[in-house]
Amino acid sequence: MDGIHDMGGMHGFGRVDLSQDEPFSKANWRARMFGMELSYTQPGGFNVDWLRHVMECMPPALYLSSEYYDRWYWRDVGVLVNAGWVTIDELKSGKATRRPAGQDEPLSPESVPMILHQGLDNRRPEPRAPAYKPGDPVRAKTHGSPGATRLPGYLRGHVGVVEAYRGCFVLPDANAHGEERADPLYSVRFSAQELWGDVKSPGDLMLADLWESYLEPTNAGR
Amino acid sequence: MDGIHDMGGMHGFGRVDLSQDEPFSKANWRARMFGMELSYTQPGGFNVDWLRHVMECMPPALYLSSEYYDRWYWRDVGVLVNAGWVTIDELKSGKATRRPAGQDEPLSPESVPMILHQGLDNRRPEPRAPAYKPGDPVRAKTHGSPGATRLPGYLRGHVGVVEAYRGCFVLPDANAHGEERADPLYSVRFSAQELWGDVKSPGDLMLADLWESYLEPTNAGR
Amino acid sequence: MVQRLQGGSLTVPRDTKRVIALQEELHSHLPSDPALRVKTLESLLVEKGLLNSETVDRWIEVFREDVGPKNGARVVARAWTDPAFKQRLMTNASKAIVELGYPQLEAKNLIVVENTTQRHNLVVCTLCSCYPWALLGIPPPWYRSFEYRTRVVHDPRGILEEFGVALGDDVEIRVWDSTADVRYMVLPERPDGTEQLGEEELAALVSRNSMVGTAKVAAPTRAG
Amino acid sequence: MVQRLQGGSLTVPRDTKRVIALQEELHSHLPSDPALRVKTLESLLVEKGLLNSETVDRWIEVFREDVGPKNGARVVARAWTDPAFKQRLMTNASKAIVELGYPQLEAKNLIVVENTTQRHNLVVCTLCSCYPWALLGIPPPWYRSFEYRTRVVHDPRGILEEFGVALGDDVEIRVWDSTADVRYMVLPERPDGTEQLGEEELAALVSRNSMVGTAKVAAPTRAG
Repeated sequence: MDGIHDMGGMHGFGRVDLSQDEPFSKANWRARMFGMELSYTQPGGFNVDWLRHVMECMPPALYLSSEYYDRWYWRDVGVLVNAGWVTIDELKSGKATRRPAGQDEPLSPESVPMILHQGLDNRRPEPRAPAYKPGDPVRAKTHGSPGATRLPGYLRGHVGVVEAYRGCFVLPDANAHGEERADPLYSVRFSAQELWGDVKSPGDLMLADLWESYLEPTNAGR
Repeated sequence: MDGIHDMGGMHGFGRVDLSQDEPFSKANWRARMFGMELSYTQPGGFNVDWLRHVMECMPPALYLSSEYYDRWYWRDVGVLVNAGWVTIDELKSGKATRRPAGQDEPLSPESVPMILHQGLDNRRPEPRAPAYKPGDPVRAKTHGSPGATRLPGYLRGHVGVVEAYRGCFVLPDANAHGEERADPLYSVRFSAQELWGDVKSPGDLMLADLWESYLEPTNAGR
Repeated sequence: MVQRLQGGSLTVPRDTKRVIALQEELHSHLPSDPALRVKTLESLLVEKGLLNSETVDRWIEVFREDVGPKNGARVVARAWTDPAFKQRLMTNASKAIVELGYPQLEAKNLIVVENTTQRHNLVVCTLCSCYPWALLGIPPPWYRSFEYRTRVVHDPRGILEEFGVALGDDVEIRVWDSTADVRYMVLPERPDGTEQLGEEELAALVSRNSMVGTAKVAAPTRAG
Repeated sequence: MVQRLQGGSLTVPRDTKRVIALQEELHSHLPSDPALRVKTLESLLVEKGLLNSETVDRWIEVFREDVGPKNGARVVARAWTDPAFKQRLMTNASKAIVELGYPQLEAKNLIVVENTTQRHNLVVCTLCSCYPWALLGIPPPWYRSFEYRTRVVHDPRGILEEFGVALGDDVEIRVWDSTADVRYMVLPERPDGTEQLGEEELAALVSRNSMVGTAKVAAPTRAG
């Protein structure tokens, strides 16, 4: 999906605001939104690729004009209303009209340290050997997925070199839409010259982690 | 410039609102903004390419959240403040602190019919024969101009076929930044298949008017 | 005309980075209500001797009364009824509309594209809102909408469905993106059952959307 | 953990078009103040049995007190002073940080990239805000900003200048876009004149930005 979130290389943005921090306390809505996202029982189970995609579907003007944790809000209510667990009327009133059936107790405070320490992992056993090796030239595919994808627009159609193989990971393009499929992942290196043409420092390098499904050999017919 | 305005093919926008009209009377700010843009004396002379570019430089969130004629406002005050003819304080107060020197009288109501009938024309005599002819395959260049350009991002790097030669026209990429240069202009035809890959109707055609500087032969080294 | 193009011998800085920073600054300093800002701008420009408010009034009158889709509709009706005119229109549309007395602002380099049973044209400006003012007036809100601008080059059939136009798979679709100085107008198909109608009656059938390609012209419903 | 991943056997529709329409609808119906909306959402989820507010409190405590750039700084200081640890860190960073007792949330597949006099690495997530939480805490506003996300892959030297970092033309720049499950941390250069400092003192010198690549570590200013 070529949404507003896919903004790498886009022009029109000014200087970076270097302010370092923002309020983050139990009474602050930003911190509560952060904590909530890590705590609530998610319909269909926690799926980071779906969560990201639901945020990407925000109206572009809203995406650009909303604060960071407010985008989290729109993502999470999108996830909940889409699944039928919450209604728009409930979000307005704050009054629950019914409870989703058959759910376990929500995550307890006691579980926090374990999740923090173990983390979540989308790495999977290797279903097959990777097709490329470090040093191989590869082209990022021209066309992205119409749904979720993590192939940024600024790399599409461009040729890079495999920097490293990172192991096999769940493919977001499938996983976001409900199908778990593992695919080899590589760090791929592109030159500024290749990506942007006439820039001041054509030798600067941009590296991104790209799944094998996003890549094709450079001799593939175009 | 790969700004927010270059939105052809971008995802995330919903259904088109089919409402046909909006208020357009002498008392309405939208109509006045429209009329003003056609009437005020512009610093450095009227330059449509510069006007467009100044709008493209709006903060992307503002571009997306502003009404149509409000984007005209931001464009025109950008043009005026950039040239030093108007200050931000004056725009706040509405009180002029000084008048730009050496300007003729502003456009009179009597001139309106003539401008309406004659129109403005960026067509120029042909400095040379066009390089391509109808039927020629061409590739839209991968890299756009960092400043003003009318080569849309969704066509970059893609191969099309010259549909028609349209004559020689002032090149926006140069003209916006103060240099008038004429360049042959073509309508170029692209297939949906080429532009988007896996779409429902791969045979649908998209045509755009592209200057010769935006094109290269399909056998050019990539 | 000449007057309008004059801006003195001023050299204006035309730098992208400078204007990006300026636009951000403007936005952070000025009030949010556009009606207020536009009003203030008008009085300021008048005070500075850069604007005559009566000229603004005149443009509004012109676009309310003289210039609008009725111009285009008459051109269409003429093309439907006069084969020689149609040929001139398809060959050199700018010249053909002058012949009928229509103005040329934003139609100086006009191309007319013809819809047939086998081919459907529609027009967009993905980068801004270019449109043949002289023949169709000011573009309607949907034409300038981000929804139309983003989606029509990617999914023209989906857009047409939202406008109530269903096309067979065998109809070729051509989406014209007005990226340069050429302006496009669609010559819609003349509906069946209109053989008896005169030019005036035909013109009354031709909607704005049909000349942009987001509608077909419907045959008249038979009254008593 | 297991509990958190459970959502019952529910089949959730996961369709892009549906969610685009839904997001538009949500936005048009809900109030504009985020603080109010977030508060309402929390009480609603609690009432529905989907959320325990004490868990929210606990996460906030953890990210205020235990998890933050001080973790990363200690890893850096250890790498500077213990060559064998540095080797393990560069080979398998996720394993090396567990060895020091640090958590793994958002650092399960960690790669450490080393800045030298000849090579400068910096990290971004152009698509969202991926960041090695366990070692650096919550990403600072600048890291999540549209300005940084859009510009750093196109003009890294311009961005670095805004952060006060000037690099010679002979220094290779590597911008790592965190597009997948790998998280990146920069191992900054150890400044000259720190040979006498211990691990604790060194860690105190290491700023958050230096571990993302938007700062260098400065040598300590000599106090009396």
